[in-house]
Amino acid sequence: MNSVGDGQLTFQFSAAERVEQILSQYPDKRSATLPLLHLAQEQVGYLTSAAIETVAELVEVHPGEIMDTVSFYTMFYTKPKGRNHIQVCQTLSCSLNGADSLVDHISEKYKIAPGEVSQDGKISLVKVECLGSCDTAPVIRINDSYYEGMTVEKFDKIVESF
Amino acid sequence: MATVVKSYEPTFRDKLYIPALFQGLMLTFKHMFKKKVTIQYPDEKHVPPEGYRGLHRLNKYPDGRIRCVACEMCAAACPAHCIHIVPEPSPWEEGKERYPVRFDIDLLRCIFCGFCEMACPEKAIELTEIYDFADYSREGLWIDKAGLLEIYELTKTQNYYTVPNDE
Amino acid sequence: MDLIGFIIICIKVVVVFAATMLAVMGMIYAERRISAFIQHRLGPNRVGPKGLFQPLADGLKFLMKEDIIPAAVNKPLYLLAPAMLLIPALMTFAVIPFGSSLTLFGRQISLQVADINIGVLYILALTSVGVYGIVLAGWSSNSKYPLLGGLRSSAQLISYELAMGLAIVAIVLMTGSLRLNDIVTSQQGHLFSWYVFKQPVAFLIFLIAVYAETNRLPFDLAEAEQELVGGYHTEYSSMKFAMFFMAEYANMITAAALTVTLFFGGWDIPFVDEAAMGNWGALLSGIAFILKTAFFLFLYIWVRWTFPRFRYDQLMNLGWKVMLPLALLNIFITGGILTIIS
Amino acid sequence: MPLIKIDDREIEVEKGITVLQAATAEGIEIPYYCYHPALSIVGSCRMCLVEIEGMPKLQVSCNTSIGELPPERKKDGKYDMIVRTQTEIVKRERENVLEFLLLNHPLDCPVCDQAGECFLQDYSYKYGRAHSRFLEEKRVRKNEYLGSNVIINHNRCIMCTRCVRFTREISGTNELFVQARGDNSKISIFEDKSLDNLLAGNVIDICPVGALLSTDYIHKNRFWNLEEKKSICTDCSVGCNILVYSQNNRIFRINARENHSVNGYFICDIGRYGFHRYEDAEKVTSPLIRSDGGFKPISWEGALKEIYEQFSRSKDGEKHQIVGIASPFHTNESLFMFGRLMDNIFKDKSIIGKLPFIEDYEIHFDSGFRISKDRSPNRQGLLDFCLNLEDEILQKVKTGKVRLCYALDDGVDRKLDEEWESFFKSQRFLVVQTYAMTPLAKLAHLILPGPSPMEREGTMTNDQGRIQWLKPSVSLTNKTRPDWEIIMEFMNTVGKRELKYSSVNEVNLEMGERFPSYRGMTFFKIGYQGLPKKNIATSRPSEGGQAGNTVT
Repeated sequence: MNSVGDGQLTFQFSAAERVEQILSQYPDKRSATLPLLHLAQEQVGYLTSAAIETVAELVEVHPGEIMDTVSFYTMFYTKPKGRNHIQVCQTLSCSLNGADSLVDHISEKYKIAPGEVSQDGKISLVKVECLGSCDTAPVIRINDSYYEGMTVEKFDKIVESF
Repeated sequence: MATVVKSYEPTFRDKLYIPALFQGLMLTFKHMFKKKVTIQYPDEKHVPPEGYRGLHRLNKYPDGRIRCVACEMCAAACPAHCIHIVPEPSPWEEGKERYPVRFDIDLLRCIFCGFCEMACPEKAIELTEIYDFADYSREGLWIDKAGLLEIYELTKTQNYYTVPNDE
Repeated sequence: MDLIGFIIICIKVVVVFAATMLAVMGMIYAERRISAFIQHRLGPNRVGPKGLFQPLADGLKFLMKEDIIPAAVNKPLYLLAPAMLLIPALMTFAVIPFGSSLTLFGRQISLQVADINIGVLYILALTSVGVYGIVLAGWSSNSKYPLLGGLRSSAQLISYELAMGLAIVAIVLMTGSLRLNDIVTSQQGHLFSWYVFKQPVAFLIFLIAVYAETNRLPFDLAEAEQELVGGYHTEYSSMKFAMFFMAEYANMITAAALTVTLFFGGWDIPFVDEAAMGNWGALLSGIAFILKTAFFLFLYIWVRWTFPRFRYDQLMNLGWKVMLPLALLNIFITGGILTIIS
Repeated sequence: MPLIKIDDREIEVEKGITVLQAATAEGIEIPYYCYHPALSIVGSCRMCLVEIEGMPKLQVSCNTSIGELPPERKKDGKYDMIVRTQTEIVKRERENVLEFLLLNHPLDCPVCDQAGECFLQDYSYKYGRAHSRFLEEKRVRKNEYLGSNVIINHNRCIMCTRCVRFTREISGTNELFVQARGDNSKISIFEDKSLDNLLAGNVIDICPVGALLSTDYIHKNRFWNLEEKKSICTDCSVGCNILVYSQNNRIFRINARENHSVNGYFICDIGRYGFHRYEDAEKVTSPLIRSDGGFKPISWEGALKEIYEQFSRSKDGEKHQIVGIASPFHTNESLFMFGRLMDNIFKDKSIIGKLPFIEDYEIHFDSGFRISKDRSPNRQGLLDFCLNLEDEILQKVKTGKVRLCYALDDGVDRKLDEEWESFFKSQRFLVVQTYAMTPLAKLAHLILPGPSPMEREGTMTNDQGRIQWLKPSVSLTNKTRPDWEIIMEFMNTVGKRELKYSSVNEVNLEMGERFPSYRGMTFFKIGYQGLPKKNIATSRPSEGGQAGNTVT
């Protein structure tokens, strides 16, 4: 069973004009699904079921279909993620250059397994497929920034800067 | 009209019959001293040949759970329609989700062909080499699940499947 | 006849009767065991040592069985028939000498119940009466199979009694007496004085006829389980059935004893003068008689489990076309030779 | 009309239909899983791939519609499309598709309830390859409850999404969706919204494999043990067509039967699980007569004798009134006989009424599927055959007269209110024809055992005026008799008639004779799909050659 339940019953887009603008961009309302979902996720950090229902209403499809979409893409989160969301690339070149040891290190440091959020809600860690920077492997992404040519030491240093 | 076919013309000696009689007598006399084939049944037991198909049993897993999943393939394969199964969702969490609450075999109907054994996908039903299960009543030859499991307990050291049990 | 003589006769009767009945039991056991051996089986071996008490168990079982009298039977005759069969079978034994004479307390006791001078006739008469039992059983049962069995039996009797009687006539011619003791005495001496050597054809005819007389295989057409479901005793059960059974065996014992008496020197032991040995001689002669009889009893069983049953027409053919002419011829030749010798 | 060629057959088809539809209509088998005639087309299972001339790759036949080509571009000079379903490449692709579908599918047919009616089994056997080249571990997931009556076994699911489309397009309730993608995808529900709509049971029917299972039927029996009977549902006046599966006179499940004039492909859960009501009911299996506050069994002869004594002789010299209570739960044949009894035999002495109709809320689904407000199956038939029906019978029945009442019971769904209870209690002699100990039966003086709805045979007229065949799915037990036969015995006993109908067909024929709108509606003619009633006004039919000494 999918878990979108979070207790939040209503959702309101804070930037209503942005919603209008996105909707006006497409001839078919359905097409606005992805941008609207991204917008909703930016607002809360993840997609609540209320947000999904709001989007469904806006694009005039069933919430189930929106849920199809949300669960299809890995960039949409239906659970809260940490304030600092760490994505570690584990595709071939990164993997060969020590992405695994990086994951082990982070797991040990924050006592979280890949896919989990630390108890204080600060850190979340996921393993992802290619981040598109294979020449500077291994690569991690913290929130929206890329950090290339990572090593354990380098990671610790970056984290300290937060 | 019957046709008379004379394949052999008896000689004078044959017609006397007396020598032939003696020959016959000598033959039976010789047989009197041959080895006896009688098996003194309750004291001595007959050992059936390999592949003998006798009384059925229901196998269990090492942890004591019944192997049968009540798929009724045996009942479907049975040419004598002697197997009666009542399936139900199994009470245990792990493992097969279905098991028989009742598993009855009418031994009077059974022809011991072994099709049930062949049809069983779980190697749950098996024909043992037990051949002496006579009873005084018809009801007594209606063997139920408890009875079949009991037979397994009696014979669990043996594996009667001709193909080796691969699990 | 004095009192002691009467008592002695009574004792002899009891002894002979008891011995016959015992022999019947023994025969039942022997029949089952020997037939089993011939068929590679063990036979009865669980009641008593080696299964020796099996006949007792059988008898007990017969006693326990429900005594069924079918509604359609002619009751008096139906009840009489088994006795009619059994009693003559036992009576025949009265005239058969089973040993030379004992001398006890100065009294000569011949080992024979009744030494009558027409012993041979007596035997022929009684065996014929026995057949009435079978015919009556078959008729009074008021049922198809028993009736057929009874009819076959009477037909068989007529066919074979003739041959048997004529075979004995040859012996009687040679002995010149109908008394069985005389016949035995005339065979004393050396081995070849036995009539089996002097009258081999008569012996053969007699032996075959005797098988037919006692309704034993290969001449048990009156019973013929396969065709007649047991023949004349189909409708009988319990002890009445057992009486037929006993009668059959008693008949066999009598017939065997008779064969021994007529052709094998009776109680005679070749080359031994029993009279000279006194009581020991009598004892030995008794044992010799029993052994000889036992051999013929064994032969009965042996033959039964060797040969198949005759067909009815074969039986008639053999009786009328072979045995009877042969017996007549034998009498002519015997008579001729005796005339020439004397 | 386009002319196409499938394999070696030339077929002329409607423009716009799909290749799969054309082939199926022609009897050419193309295997499919995700296609369902009532649902939208997704073409996701890839099982229906066929070779179409002029197209470089194999095409999904369920989603390829047939158009008309201009004359100069026609294939072979005359065909608009040439389809091949049996070529080597098609066969090979079917094998491959099946191998993919079976990658994660467990080999648990022995415990699967679908076994025997499973398309995966059938097609694997027919089109599949014997061995899988998949060496890895199969993905294993736990069973989940989708709703109170539906379990999903994720391992068996082949992601045809029939069920998802069903909830979107037919029930409109949208509980189901496909979660995640690829290997991780599965049918899922929102946590707060379980699959509990009134059509939920249909997803079990339409699932081509054993993934969606009914809690009601799971692990109860094997498909091949069951006897299939075509009948109609009697839980509301729509009269959905159903298939009843039973073994040894016990019903195990009910599935929908296709009938485009009535229910399409689906039935509601009320009808699907409704049969359990009759299992739980306290059955009446023999005529019962009131004695010492309870009931004791009596023979049929005894019961009829009692009826004769009560109904044909007036005690105390009073004029008596006979009240007939008809029931919209009975078949047309029984109601016809009942109407005849009341109108022609008791004549003016009788008054015929009914209990208030059982009404619930009407349910409409966007797809057109409906559950009628009228929860009695044969209101139309009741109105057709009981012409003098008094709506306000409680008021009409005058007090003080000797009253004899013969009531056909509505069955286990009927609850009596106080007013009606006192009405029945005031009857001098109450005969109730029923199959269970209902509140009404408990008031009776004499109970006649009739068949339960699953045992009844006859025709029913639904609220659209369509006459359909109600077929018994289990046979009568013990001393119960068909309803029409009991009423016939009643007529013979009380009315001194000599009616000798030996089967319900004969009653049906007689009914057609007397009621023109039902003329010719024999079982043979209406078949399994039913026929609309003829629109002829009904006038009162009279009984020919009445016996004069009926009621004294």
